[in-house]
Formats: sequence, C-alpha cells, structure tokens
Amino acid sequence: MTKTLWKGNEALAEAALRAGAEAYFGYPITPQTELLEYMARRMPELGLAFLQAESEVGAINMVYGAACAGVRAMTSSSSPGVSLMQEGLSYIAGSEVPAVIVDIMRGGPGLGNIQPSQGDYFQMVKSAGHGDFHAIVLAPATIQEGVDLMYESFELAFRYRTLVTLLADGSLGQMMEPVEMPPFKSWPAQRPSWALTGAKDRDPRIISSLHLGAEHLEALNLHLQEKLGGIARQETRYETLYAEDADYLLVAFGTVGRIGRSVVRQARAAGLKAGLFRPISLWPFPEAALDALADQVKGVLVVEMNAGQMLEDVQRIVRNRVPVQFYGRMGGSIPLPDEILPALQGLQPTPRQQNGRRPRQVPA
Amino acid sequence: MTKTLWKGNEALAEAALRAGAEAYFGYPITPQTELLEYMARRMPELGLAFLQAESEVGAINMVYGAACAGVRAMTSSSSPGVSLMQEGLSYIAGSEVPAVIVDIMRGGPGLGNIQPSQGDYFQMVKSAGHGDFHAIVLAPATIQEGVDLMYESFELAFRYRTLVTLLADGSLGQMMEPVEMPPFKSWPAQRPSWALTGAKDRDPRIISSLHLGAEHLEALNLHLQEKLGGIARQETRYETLYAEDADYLLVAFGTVGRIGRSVVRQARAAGLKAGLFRPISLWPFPEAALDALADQVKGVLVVEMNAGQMLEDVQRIVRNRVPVQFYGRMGGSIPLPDEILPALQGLQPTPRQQNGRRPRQVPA
Amino acid sequence: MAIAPAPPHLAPPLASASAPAPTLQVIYERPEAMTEASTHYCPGCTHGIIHRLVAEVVDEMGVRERTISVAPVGCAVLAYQYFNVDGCEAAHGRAPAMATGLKRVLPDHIIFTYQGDGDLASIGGNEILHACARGEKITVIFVNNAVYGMTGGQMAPTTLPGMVTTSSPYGRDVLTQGGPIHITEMLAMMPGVAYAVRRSMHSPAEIRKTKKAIRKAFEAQQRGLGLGLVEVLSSCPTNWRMTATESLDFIRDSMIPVYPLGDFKVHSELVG
Amino acid sequence: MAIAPAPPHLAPPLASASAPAPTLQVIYERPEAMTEASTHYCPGCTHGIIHRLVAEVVDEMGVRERTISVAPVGCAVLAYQYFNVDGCEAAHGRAPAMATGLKRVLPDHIIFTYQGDGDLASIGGNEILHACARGEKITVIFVNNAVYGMTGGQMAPTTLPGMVTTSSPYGRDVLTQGGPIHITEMLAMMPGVAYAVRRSMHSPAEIRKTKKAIRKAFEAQQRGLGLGLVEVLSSCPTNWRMTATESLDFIRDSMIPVYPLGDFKVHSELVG
Amino acid sequence: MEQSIIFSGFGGQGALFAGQLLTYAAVDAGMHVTWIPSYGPEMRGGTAHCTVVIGDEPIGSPLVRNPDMAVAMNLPSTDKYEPLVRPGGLLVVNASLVQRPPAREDIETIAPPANAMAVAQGQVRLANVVLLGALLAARELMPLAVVERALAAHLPERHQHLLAANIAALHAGARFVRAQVQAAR
Amino acid sequence: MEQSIIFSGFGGQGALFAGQLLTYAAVDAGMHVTWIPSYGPEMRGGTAHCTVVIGDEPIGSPLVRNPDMAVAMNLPSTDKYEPLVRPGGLLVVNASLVQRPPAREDIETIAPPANAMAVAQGQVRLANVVLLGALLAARELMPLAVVERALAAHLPERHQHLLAANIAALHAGARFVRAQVQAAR
Amino acid sequence: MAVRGAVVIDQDRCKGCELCVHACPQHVLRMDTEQYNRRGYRPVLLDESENYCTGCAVCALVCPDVVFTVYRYPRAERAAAAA
Amino acid sequence: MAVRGAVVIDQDRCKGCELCVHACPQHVLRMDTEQYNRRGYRPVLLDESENYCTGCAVCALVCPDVVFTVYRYPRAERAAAAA
Ligand SMILES: Cc1ncc(C[n+]2csc(CCOP(=O)(O)OP(=O)(O)O)c2C)c(N)n1
Ligand SMILES: Cc1ncc(C[n+]2csc(CCOP(=O)(O)OP(=O)(O)O)c2C)c(N)n1
Ligand code: SF4
Ligand code: SF4
Ligand code: SF4
Ligand code: SF4
Ligand code: SF4
Ligand code: SF4
Ligand SMILES: [Mg+2]
Ligand SMILES: [Mg+2]
Repeated sequence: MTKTLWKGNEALAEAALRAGAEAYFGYPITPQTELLEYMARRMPELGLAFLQAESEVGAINMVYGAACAGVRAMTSSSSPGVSLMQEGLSYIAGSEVPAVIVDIMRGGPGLGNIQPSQGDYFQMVKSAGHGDFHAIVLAPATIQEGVDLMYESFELAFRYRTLVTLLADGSLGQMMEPVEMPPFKSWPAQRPSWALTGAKDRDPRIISSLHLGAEHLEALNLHLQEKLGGIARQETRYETLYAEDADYLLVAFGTVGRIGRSVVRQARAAGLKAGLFRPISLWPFPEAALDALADQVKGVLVVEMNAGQMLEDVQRIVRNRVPVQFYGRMGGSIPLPDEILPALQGLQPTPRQQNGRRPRQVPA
Repeated sequence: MTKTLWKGNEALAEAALRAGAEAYFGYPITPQTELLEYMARRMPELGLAFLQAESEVGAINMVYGAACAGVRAMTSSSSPGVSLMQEGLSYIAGSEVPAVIVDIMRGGPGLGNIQPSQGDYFQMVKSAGHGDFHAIVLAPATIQEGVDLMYESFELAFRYRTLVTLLADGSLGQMMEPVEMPPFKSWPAQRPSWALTGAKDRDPRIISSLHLGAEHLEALNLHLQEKLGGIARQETRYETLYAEDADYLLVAFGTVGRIGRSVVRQARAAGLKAGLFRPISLWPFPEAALDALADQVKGVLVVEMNAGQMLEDVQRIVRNRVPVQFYGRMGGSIPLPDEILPALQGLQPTPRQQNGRRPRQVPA
Repeated sequence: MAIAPAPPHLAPPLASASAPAPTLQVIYERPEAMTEASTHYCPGCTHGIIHRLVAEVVDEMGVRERTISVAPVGCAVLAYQYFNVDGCEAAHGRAPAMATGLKRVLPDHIIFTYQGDGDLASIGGNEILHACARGEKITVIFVNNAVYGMTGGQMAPTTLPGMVTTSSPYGRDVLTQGGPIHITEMLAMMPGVAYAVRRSMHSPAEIRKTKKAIRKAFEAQQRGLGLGLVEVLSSCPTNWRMTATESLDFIRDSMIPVYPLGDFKVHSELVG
Repeated sequence: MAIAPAPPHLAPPLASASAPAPTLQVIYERPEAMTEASTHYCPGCTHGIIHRLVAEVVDEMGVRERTISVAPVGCAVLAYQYFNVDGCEAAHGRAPAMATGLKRVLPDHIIFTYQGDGDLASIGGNEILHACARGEKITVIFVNNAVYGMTGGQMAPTTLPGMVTTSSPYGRDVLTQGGPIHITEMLAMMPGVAYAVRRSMHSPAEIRKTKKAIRKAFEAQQRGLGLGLVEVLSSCPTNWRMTATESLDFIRDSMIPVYPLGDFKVHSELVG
Repeated sequence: MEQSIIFSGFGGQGALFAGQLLTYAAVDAGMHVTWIPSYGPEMRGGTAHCTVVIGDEPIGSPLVRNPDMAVAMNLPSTDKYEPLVRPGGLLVVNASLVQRPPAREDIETIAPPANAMAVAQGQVRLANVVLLGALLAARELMPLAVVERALAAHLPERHQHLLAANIAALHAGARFVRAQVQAAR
Repeated sequence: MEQSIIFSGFGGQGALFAGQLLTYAAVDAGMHVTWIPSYGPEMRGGTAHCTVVIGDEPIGSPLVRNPDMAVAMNLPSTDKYEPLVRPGGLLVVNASLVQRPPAREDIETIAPPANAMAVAQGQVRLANVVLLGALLAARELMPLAVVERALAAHLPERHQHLLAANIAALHAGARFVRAQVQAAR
Repeated sequence: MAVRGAVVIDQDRCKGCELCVHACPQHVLRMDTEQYNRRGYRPVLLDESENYCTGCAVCALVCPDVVFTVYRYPRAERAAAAA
Repeated sequence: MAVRGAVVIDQDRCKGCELCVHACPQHVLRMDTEQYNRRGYRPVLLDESENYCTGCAVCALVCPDVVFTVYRYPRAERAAAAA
C-alpha cells in the first residue's frame, strides 16, 4: 500500500476519524494544536461533532457527556491542559464510559515550555485523577505506530468501557513521517446497552460515579479493579530489538524508544550485546516480559525525557536482580544516541548499583 | 501541658494559624469543609486574609498569587477538588513559591462518596500535576500528629521554597482527639529575598514557571531535582513500633498506620513477632529505613485504603528480598484490626510470593 | 402505600377499589416523568416542587422518552433517581459542558441540566457562560437558594448581603466577600440565550408561573431557538434554620427584593 | 543604540552630546515603568502600544515601586519582562485569581493583570467573573484581538461572525460555534466593578482615549472603589494575515461595529 | 487497655453529643481517647452514630467492629448494634423506644426508659444523658463527677441554663442502674 | 544506512519547505524518512530549521547532533551548523548571504550564490530549492527527477504556477555543483 | 360550601413540612399530632370537620414530595350533590 | 512651516511595521529601503526633505516598540527660529 507523508498531530487526527471518532472537543495548546485544527477542517465535512471548548475543563466534560450517549468521543491536549482534565478523567473512569484522550506532552512543570518531554508519565500512568483507576496508556514511537494505536483506541475503550490515552511528546506531534493510513472502520449502528439514548420502551438508564454507601463504592472499586486486572492480562504491548541474547538492556518508551533502536544498533556494531525493551502500553506495563528479561541481562539502562518516572516501575519489576541505571534529559531536550550509547556502555564495567536512587545526569 | 479535645479539621486549621498562616483560600467540600469554616471564623478576628474562592481552580491560583508575595498561604480540599488544582500545583512547583495544601481524601474515583479513603496516594505522591516535581507529602495518623506536622509545614515550605501537602483521609478530618496545641510561632518581619513586594530601591523581581529555551528549562529542572534530592536526604519521617526484632512487618500510613499499632500489639499478644513501619513523609518516602528492615524481616504486609498504591513503592524498595503482600479496602471502608491481623498472620505459613501483582481482597 | 383515611363520603370507592370511582376526575397525580422514589431532600425543601414541575412539563410536551437529565453536584445530586428519564451525573459545575457534549451528538433529544447556585454560579460559571454564548440548545434549571445546601450551608455567590452562613459567620460582608450576583440578568446578555427568566417558589401563584417558565425554556430548546435558563428562588429551611413556611416568607421578603422576578430575555418566537 | 541621522539643523547637539541640547524639550521618551527590553511581538502588533500606555499611567501616578504585574498565557506571556515592576506569570486564564491572592495580602499595592481574549474570556471566564463580583481592587487590561494569537490564530470567543481562523476554517458559524461575546458589557453588571470600558488601538485619538481609560481603571483601584476593567480592541496582523496598517482599518471597520466603544460602568466617584 | 463504646440514635437524639461528653470527660481524666462520628452532611436524615475509644495508651484504631459497649437510642440502632457488641460486653437500650426483649444472653443489657426519665428531668432531649449515666454506672469508666465537669465546660452556651437538668438526668440514669443492681442482689 | 540533513535559515527563507521536499521525494523513492522542525508558534521570529533523516530501515532517532549534511541559508545558520557537521560531511552554504570562507577543512563545503541564482530563475524565494539542487548534486541521495515529481505533487496550490521556475532552480543548483566538480578535475 | 373534590394522601411520603397546611385555601389539612409515619415524620391529614376539600390541587402544587393525588367530582355530579 | 521638533529613532528597535509612517501628520517618516537593522527589519527614517517634524509625538504614540524619543524647541527659541 502507498505511504504518504503526514505530520504527527494530523495523522493522529485522521487515524481517529478512520477509527470511527464521532465527536471531538478540545482546546488549543501547543504542541498539539494541529490535531484540533485538523478536526476543525475535517469533521464538519464528515458531518461529525467538532467543538472548540471554552477550556480543557469544558472539553473533557463535553467528552464525558458525549460518551454517555455511547458515541465515540475524544479530546487532545498537552501537559497543562491535561492537568486541568484530571477531575473529568476521574469522573469518566468512575462512570465507566469509554473515551480517548491524546496527550502530546511538553516541558514542565508549570508553563514550562512547548518542547518535547515525557514528564507526565506519572500523571497519566499512575494517577490521571483522584481515586483508584488507570487509563490504558499507549505510547507510540513513530507516527505510523501512533496511527495504528489510535486506530485501535476506540475499540479498546468500548470493549472495556475505559479511558484510553495516547501519550506522546511534542516531537511526535510536530514531525513528519511516511504513514500508511488504514481504511475507515465500520461500527455497528446499535449503541451499547448502557448508553443514554432516551428511555423509550425501557427503564431509564443512569450514568453516575456517585455511590454513597461505602459498600456500594467499594463494590464499584472492586469491579473496576477486576476489570483493570483483565486489561492488564490482555492488553500489554511492547517491542524488543536484539533483546533475545542481550546482556545489557535499554528500556525506553515513545520517542526515546525509537532513538533506542539507533543506539542498540550502534552498540551492537561496537561489540556490546545490547538490546532494547520498549513498552508500548505504559499501563498496563508489560511487567511479565520485562521480568523475564531481567533474569537474562546483566544490567538495565532506563532512558527518559524526565527525571526518572518509568524508572520506578522498572526498578519495581527488576527487583535488584541486576543494576538499573538511569539517564534522563528534561525541559525539552531529547537524549541523542551519542549520549545514550556511553551510558549503555557504562553499564559494563563495575556498574554502580542504582536501585532506589537516580543518577543525576549532567546535560551535554 | 493541657490537652483539649479537637475535631481534626479544626485542629489543623488552628495549628496552621499558630504556625503562622497569613492567607487562606479555599472552597467547601466534604469531608474538609470544617477547616474552611474554622478559618472563616478565626482569620477575620486575627486580621488575616480569608477568602472563599469561586472554585478550587480559583483557590489554588489565589494561593499562588499570595505566595508570590512571600506570604504564608494555604488551601485545603478533598480529592475531586485537589484534581482541579493540579495545574496550579504544577505552576507553584515550577515557580518555586512555598505553599501548604491540606488534602482530606474521600472515596473515588469521580464523585465517589465522602467517606475516608487513601485513593489519592498516587495523585499526591507521584504526580501532583504535570512535569517533574514532588510536593513534600506528610501523612499524619492522629490529630496531634496532624497538628505537629502542620505546625512545621510553613517552615518546610519556606526553607525549600516548595509545596507541602498534608494528606489525610476523611476520618482524621472528622474525628476528635485530645490535642496539645503549640503556641503561636513568630516569624521574621522581613519577607524573603525573592518575594514580590514592589520594585522600590531595587530591580524588579519576577516569578514565573516559563522557560522558553530547552536549556533554560532543563537548568530549572536540574535545579528542582537537586533541591528535591536535598529534601529526600533531610526530610524523611517515619514511625516504627516493635520493628527492631520483627519477623513480619506491617507497612501502613495515616489512619491505617494508627490502626496498625493496635494490630501489631494484638499480633505480639498472639505470639507473632510483628512490627509496624509507618511512613509519615510519603514523599520523600523513608526508603533507607524500609530498605534496612527488609533485610531483617521475613515478610511484609502493606495495608491501604486503596487498591495498592504505596504498595508499589514498598515493592520497589523491598526488591523481592521477602514476600510483599497487600490488603486493601476501598470506597470508604476502613480496614479494622480483625481483618488486618489474619492477613499479617497469613504471612507466616508458605507465603505466596506477591511481587508485582496485587492480591484482591474480598471485603469482609 | 399507606392511604390516608378518606372522608366518609369518599370512603367506599377509594377504600375498596384500587382506582378511584369512575365518577371522580383525576385533577392531580404523580407525573409519569417522576419515579416513585421518595426524595432525600429535607422536609419542605422546594427542590422537590421544582423537580415535579420539570417532570410535569416533560410529560405535557410528550418528550419523556427522548429526554436526558444532567444532575449537578449539590443537594440535587441524586436528581437522576427522581426523573423517570435517562440521566447522568456531572462533575460540580460542569453540567452545561456535559449537556453540550450530549446535545451535540443527540441533537434531537431534549437535554436539561438542573443546577444549584454554588454549582452554576460559583464553580461552574465558565461552563454556563459559554454554553449560553454558544447558544447550546439545552434547558437549564437554576435553583438559587442563596447557600450551599449540600455541604452544610456555606456562602454562595448569591448569598444575600449580611446573611450569616457557615463561611460568612459575621454576615456576608459585601466589601470583602462581594455582593450577590445576578447571573440570570448577566447570562441573558449572551448571544445564544433564547429565554432567561427568574421565578420563585414562595406561593402557589408563583409556582404556577415557574412552571410556565420551565415550559417556555423547554420549548426554546425544542424549537432550536437557543438556551433556555430558568432561575428559581428556592428555599433551604435546613441551612437557613427556619421552618419550611418561614422559608417561603424569607424568599418573598428578603430574596425577591434582591433578585427581582421576571423575564430578562425572550426570543421573539417565544413571545406570547 | 543606533541613532538615526538627525536632520542637519539638529545634528550638532544630538550627535555630539549623549543628552539632547538644553534648548530642546523632551516631549516623549520611554516611560520608566518599561524596561529596555525589545518585545517579542510581531511587527505592528498593538500589544506593544498597550504595554506602553500602561507603563505611562503607572509612571504618571507615581506608583511604579508598589505595582505588581500579572502576565497571562497568550502573546503577552512575557509581559513581565517589559514592565519595570515586580511581576509574575499566571496560569492560562487565572490571572484574576492570582491578582486576588496578591491584593488580599498586599492591599496597599497596585496589582494589574494583562490578559488576552482567549485568556480572559474563554478559559478564564470564571476567574474574571468572580473577581468582578467580589470587587477585587485590581486593574484588568483586557486585550481583545478576536483571535488566539500565541497558538497560531484559533477562534476566540470574541472572533467575529464569519471570520476565518485556523479552528473556524469555514468562517465562524454563529449557529454552531456561538456568537461573539461582549464580556465587558456583561462584567459591567457585576457588583464589584467600579469601571468598565471598551476602547481601541486603531488611531492616535483612540490611543489617547485608551490611555485615559487605563488611568481611570488604575485610579479606581487606588481609591479602593472596585475593579477597573479596560477592554482594548487590538490588532493581530500575523493571524489576521494583514499588514499592520490594514489591521487598524480592520479594527475600525469590522471590530467596532460588533464591539462598540465606550464606558459601560463608571463609579460615581470616577465620573468627570 | 482500650474500651470502645458506640452511641447510636436518630438524627436529633443527641447520640453524637453523648459520645462527645464522654470523650471530654476522658480527656479531663487524663485518658487517651478518640471520638469519631458517622459523617455526611451531603446526605440528609437517617441515623447518626459515633464511636468512642478510651485507653491508657495512644489509641490505635478509632473504629471497632465489635464494641465493648453500645448505647442504642432507638430500635434500628438496637437491631444494628446488639449483634455486634463483643461477648461479655454491655448494651444500653432506650426502653422508651425499644420494647423488644434482649436477643443475646452473652452480653449484659440494661434498658432504662430514657425518654420518660428525661421528661421527668424536664426535657425529652435529655434522654442521651440519661443513657450515658446508666452506661457509666454499669461500667465504671470514670467517676460521674468528671462528666459533670465536662457538662459544665462543654454544654453549648445556649443550653447552659439546662446544666442542672443535664446533671440530674445523668444521675437519674446512674441511679436506675444502681437500683437494678441492688434489686438483683 | 542513515543519512541526516539539517536545513536552516531565517523564518521566511523556506528551509522547512526544502527539507519537506526532500522528505516527500524520499517517500516516493520508497525510503524510510523523518522530518522534524524546530517548532514554536508560541514564539515569534528567529531562525527555523528542520532535520531530515533518510535510511533504508526504520529511522531510529529523528534528531541528530552531528548531521551528515547541513544546508545553511544565512550567516547565523552557518555559524551554528558548520561546527556540527560530522567529519567528512557536507555543508551547503548560501554564498549570497554568507561571505566568510569555510572554517573547516575536514568537511566538504559548497557555496552557491543561491539568492542571485534564484533571482535569475525569477524569484529570490527559490533560493531554498537552488540549495537543495546543489545538495543533491553533491551527494546522490536520489535522482533529481524524484524531487521534480515531489515538487509537482506538493507545491501548494497557490504556488503551482511557479512549478517550472522551481524545477529550473533545482537544476541550476545542481549545475552549479557539477560545474565546480568539473572545474576541480 | 358544596363538596367538590378529594385528596388521597400517601402518608409515608409526607415529611411533615406543613407547606400544604398553610396553602390549602379550605383549611382542611392539618398535621397528625399522634402518629409518626414510617420515616419518622408526623404526616398530614385531611380534616373536613369544618370545611370541605374543593379539589383545587393547591396542596399538590405546593407539596415538595408528591404526597397528594387530587380528584374532583365531574360537573354533573357536583350539581347533583349541591341539589 | 517652522521647524518645531525632532525625533530620535532607535533604529535597532524598529520592526518596520510602518504604523508611524502612516500616522505622522507631517509625512516626515519613511522606511529605509536600503538597509536592514540588526534584527533584520527595514527601519524607519526621518526625512525632512519636504516637511519638518513638529514634535507632535504622534509617531511615539502609535509606535508599538518605543522607537521614538521626541523633542521640541521651547517657545522662545521657536519664535527666534521663525524670526
Ligand atoms: C470539585 C468539587 N468541589 C466541591 C465539592 C463539594 N460540594 C458538593 S455540593 C457543593 C455546593 C452545592 O451548593 P449548590 O450548588 O448551591 O446546591 P444546593 O445544595 O444548595 O442545592 C459543594 C461545594 C464537590 N463535590 N466537588
Ligand atoms: C491550560 C492551557 N491551555 C492552553 C494553553 C495554550 N495557549 C497558550 S496562549 C493561548 C491563547 C492565547 O490567546 P489570547 O488569550 O487571546 O492572547 P493573544 O495571544 O491573542 O494575545 C492558548 C490557548 C496553555 N498554555 N495552557
Ligand atoms: S440542605 Fe437545604 S437545599 Fe439541601 S435538601 Fe435540605 S433544605 Fe433542601
Ligand atoms: S501573533 Fe498576533 S497578537 Fe501575537 S504578537 Fe503577533 S500580531 Fe501580536
Ligand atoms: S385540593 Fe385544595 S381544598 Fe383540597 S386539600 Fe388540596 S388544597 Fe385543600
Ligand atoms: S406539603 Fe407534602 S410533605 Fe409537606 S406536610 Fe404537606 S403533604 Fe407532607
Ligand atoms: S513628532 Fe510628529 S511630526 Fe515629528 S516625526 Fe513624529 S509624528 Fe511626525
Ligand atoms: S511604528 Fe515603530 S516599529 Fe513601526 S515602523 Fe515606526 S518606528 Fe518602526
Ligand atoms: Mg444552593
Ligand atoms: Mg487574543
């Protein structure tokens, strides 16, 4: 099939439409805005619901409303905007309506800047709001992968009645790559059995996250946890490169994950038996696969565009069997192969044990 | 000194005033509202700034503004309200102004209910907003401890120019206990050297979290991480009970931590060499202390009023040296000694290894 | 269901038959759009009356089967249990955004929000403002009881000057805590509002007028004219620390002077 | 600093001395309340003029040393670098809340926010609404350029009907995207507003009037009368895709018909 | 040693205040104590209860599943807490509103007609204090005098004119128990 | 094998478009490719640059610190990227705006007077395409014909009337290099 | 005045707020002073000892708890009754 | 018309927007068509070949970039100049 060149944000937008998105509510914020702008052009043409909301708070609650109708609704934003959505995300999770969120991360904290960052791993992977829940968090490394994951996102969201987040950094949103666009998906005309469609010839349906009695709320929580457990068993995704026989494992996601491909190739060329482990689903984290690799390798290097967030999950899973080192860049700087490779090679001789503590890198 | 009976929320409010709080901005939400109401009564009397904000978004940004003046400013809220503050918290962290936040957690996700919960550990300990930062998170187990921690909070906040959070659940806010109130603290009349006081006889001062160049933002991030590293070295707090010679360690914080005291006593009475490890500072987590204990004990039980959040930190630190089990209640149910004790005793015979996975409890 | 002893001349038909005797005409019965659930409202709280009026209008317009309610966070948080229609529960203040989401994907449905003054006028000010600006085709029932009922009586943006609440214990001080805001007058200025009105619950006559207003606001939606906003002055006996009857007097004597009743905007197609 | 060649008859004094010859009177020079920094605004963007007017007023009132600026998120995000006063940077839309926090603890200081239309009228609608309702003693400079400048020209709540922006590529459709909102007229209704006015940047005469309005708004604050709000119709040549001069014509010919200039509220103590 | 007591009744019956009174007294007596209510201003109506735990070292759990003692001011409370009291424990029932006989034999039950006794002291609303008096007579948690002082110190201003009546109600409850004990001898 | 090229110039000079053109052509030629710009609509003015990486397997890092090639359309870009080009690499400089001599001897530098050459093709704004032509002649990344097709397909509608001029500019750039090479022989 | 209407009171729904008592133009409603309903409230009673219910439905209009169902005699019958 | 004023132009601050050129009542401002300033813009120039600057400061009023400092002759001197 033919590949065409797409800008990341626009490719995600088009993929969402092909995946069957019916409603988009969002608010401009760099480096995500092109996604909204693309929707502003395309959705009216397609007769779909596009609305620029008054704010991210408005946007997420509009998504919540549209999702209650059993409609495939989504939004997109970037770090500060996603912070504003935390309450809404928690309501959506508590009400078990499906929704898709794109988070194109930028430098933080605060206003920070608009450069690429992975500083919101904790925010999206650990707590996308108050209370016990997790969104499915998918972290594409290339635009094609972003398109493919987006293409599946509504199916995941509806299958599990859950939040699905695409988590990428600004560079993925802004770059261009050749992409093979999937065809438009067809969906059943019927709305799901829980959707608000009007109480015609049936009892009223209610969608709410309120459960006044502790027993009732605990029952919901147990149900949510069971559902999440099922997702954790079914939906982990990751990619490896040269991991089968690797002595030293590079663990990285998203943009750093793809850079990791270059690094590992260069390391192999330089004679180091290096391998790449790239989680694609950050939640559920591919624990079992990493767990297995930890038995095989001699050292692990985690590289992120943050101060060491996924690092904690890797440490938890590797459990000190081998040293876990960290290399990070922040504030919009992308770690390049020539920085990562030495760090990976540095795992070799008398590796300092680094569990529980993070080496502070000096940026090159 | 004499002890008087205080309701948790009101005791925290009075302690904040005695610690030198000068400005309070908040929005009503159960189970925290009495704190706001107490401030509404007392602060006007004392000539201090009290304002009921239009929302939690308003409240946290008012705190941000007042804090920029070098004033001791605070707010209080509960889970959904704290979700709404995430953007503001991130700005405060990025701007390095000191502020104190009280979070009296309730059941979630979503609207959930108003019963006690610890479901927001991830939210406050891992990511109180987008970007790399941590608030100092202090989790009192008794009202007296809440008062004592609150009494120190502004000093911590100003020493490190950081966010300090008191994280407790609704039961602490609502219960009454005898408390020894500390005296009113005196503070230097001088405002700190960074405070906005008007550019009289000096250059203008700027407080901002914006750093457009990646190098500039990365420099800020490295500075923040270094500061956080210093806090991590200086400010960990925890309590142990019978841990010195314990075979089995109960790890719990806040309300569950105090219940843990009863449990450990009962366990000892029943012949089990149990001990309690109660983190008081959730961030920085008392890693070294727990690390040391993990070398000594034969098993660890983590109990929380959530689906297993601090559990991940414990797993990360214990690193598989001994089995880590979990018992949790959610939705407003508080785990009582008669549930925890058997779980603790259950660590003894043929303990199932539980790293990386969480046993789902069936609530009694 | 316990039936009160009927007067002697009615006793036989009422007591013996499940349906009233054929000679009796039903003047009033529970609207179909209300469920049988008993509400959790305090005795005499006029939230219950407003619920009933909404349900009656929904029935009279014959739209029950395509109506969706959006409940607020406030005393009416469980409103969805009382309306016999599909319903959902918004985050505090966000009902207009949620209703926008619903209406945009279900343009032929009738969507209404039911919101308190803390919900709509305080935390949710921006959501209602922009729903009004955009002219969302929804109906907003705005229950102004001058106080945060659910959380135990704190000051609302609509609290009267000098009024004592748990967060204005010395009486609302206009200089430091602001004056009462006239949100309906203000929102009437927004381009997308088709109908904006303030009515009251303090007397039977006013209750009837309120129902007419609610009807108009739903018609504005049905006819695609824009957003219909009905502010209703409502009582909170519990937090006002009055009896239910005293509360009605308080509405009449203290609230109405601050919040005048009347239409603030009526779309030309709704006039008459 | 490069000095343009002076006309011959002025050359000696200007070229030789660092200060102008004593016989020359300084009619205009950079206000003390502006720093020397060159702004990052696009050529001809009237944000720069508005900055200067604010600085002139601060100087003329002699309050520079106790003034604190609150910058927005928008093109004016770096405003704090251009005002020679203490300053801070608010989250998008939250400047009025931040200013409230500052003013409540520094009641004798002069606090002003500088906000765009996306910042103030869209995401920050609730914060400005309640700052107005409470009558915070602050000054708000509201720069309405009918577009989101900083993020590349998306629709704002103030975008004109039919206007093409990157998020209303087919022209703003009032039926689905709402009509332009008159936020200053609306906020003028709030009890705590002492002064509310709309002015424009499109001509020297209007610029002078804008300065008078800004002065009044600061005086409202200084005299503790309430919140002073100055909406200024401003240009965005970049996103309007016009020259700077065409942009002024656009303000005059297209914006003013939708956004009439004038005072919407003047506190009695400010009249005259 | 920790002692736990649950007070439970309808909204207006004063179960929470009875518990608070005991808590204040425990503080004055230098004991460790916690008081924790069922809370929920967000919901209207229903019953209210509180748990008081008194001990000689810092209180661990402020909540208990099986209290040592329970004071049940109405029928729903009796139905709820009678089965929960720990074997060998004490149940104090308001006989004015609960006519049914005790269901358990492994706990002690005392049942003063508290409403009637309270009316005799001037106010039906004193029933809570009557029951507290009975509780204290049946289990000597602390001397009545300490509770008297707590009453004097913590009765809200607007009820201070009822102080004497409260103290009388307290003693009436205690007397009722002592008389029963006497009779049982 | 991956090849990386950075294009850099003032805002309006078309460095980003030159990079995109190469990227489109690479896609058409069935290669793996990434294009990543410096971005920031939130800041006005300044220089713009983009990085193109072309390879025969999926591209790892879309960014490079030391590109194989750099096209510098003005002096600041030359100052910035000349030191960064990998030893043995190529620097294409717009001699119309950059008069200074090359500073490095371990890389190849070619310096067509692109502005002047573009004006000769009808428009100073074609300088970017001139430089791309030069680049492609110096390093045979792909045949010029592929870029011609990419121009035809991706020149924005409003510039399509300039297609012939663009193609001419491309060839002018290439000719300049070939002539130099010839001369050097 | 002629009997024209009747109300059926769903006593267990009544919260005893007395709004109907004050609103009834015929003063035929009063609170039960002897009994509590299932929810612990003193419910309202129809007391036609002095006056008769006209079926005006004002009670139903003001009742927040949908306690009343209101009936009226048809015209013909009413006339008959009056006769 | 008599010379009454003068402007000093901080050329490197000028962004070449031309607002002053259009606003100057004396038409004594024009854009430099030959040079760029340090920031890459064509700056404004004072050109009194046909008219003279009156020091009215309209240019300073409309300039978004505080490029102008404006001077004026004192009355006395102006009279002298006129004489
Ligand atoms: C984000 C958030 N903030 C605060 C609350 C707490 N809260 C619940 S209801 C309410 C106010 C309700 O007042 P109003 O809207 O006037 O409704 P009423 O109860 O008076 O009918 C508040 C502040 C909440 N649930 N969520
Ligand atoms: C929470 C959040 N949402 C969105 C943005 C992105 N953003 C930056 S500026 C801006 C709009 C600016 O428009 P306006 O306020 O009109 O100012 P102008 O640039 O036109 O002067 C937006 C949406 C942000 N920084 N933060
Ligand atoms: S608290 Fe007030 S508003 Fe809420 S139900 Fe009770 S009376 Fe009604
Ligand atoms: S984008 Fe528009 S508003 Fe922003 S600086 Fe440029 S011209 Fe001014
Ligand atoms: S119907 Fe009318 S007369 Fe009859 S009880 Fe009701 S209010 Fe009274
Ligand atoms: S109005 Fe309704 S709830 Fe109130 S007393 Fe009458 S019947 Fe009962
Ligand atoms: S001062 Fe007046 S006359 Fe002189 S250049 Fe400026 S605008 Fe023109
Ligand atoms: S108005 Fe200012 S920036 Fe614009 S051309 Fe004139 S001097 Fe230059
Ligand atoms: Mg209310
Ligand atoms: Mg704007």
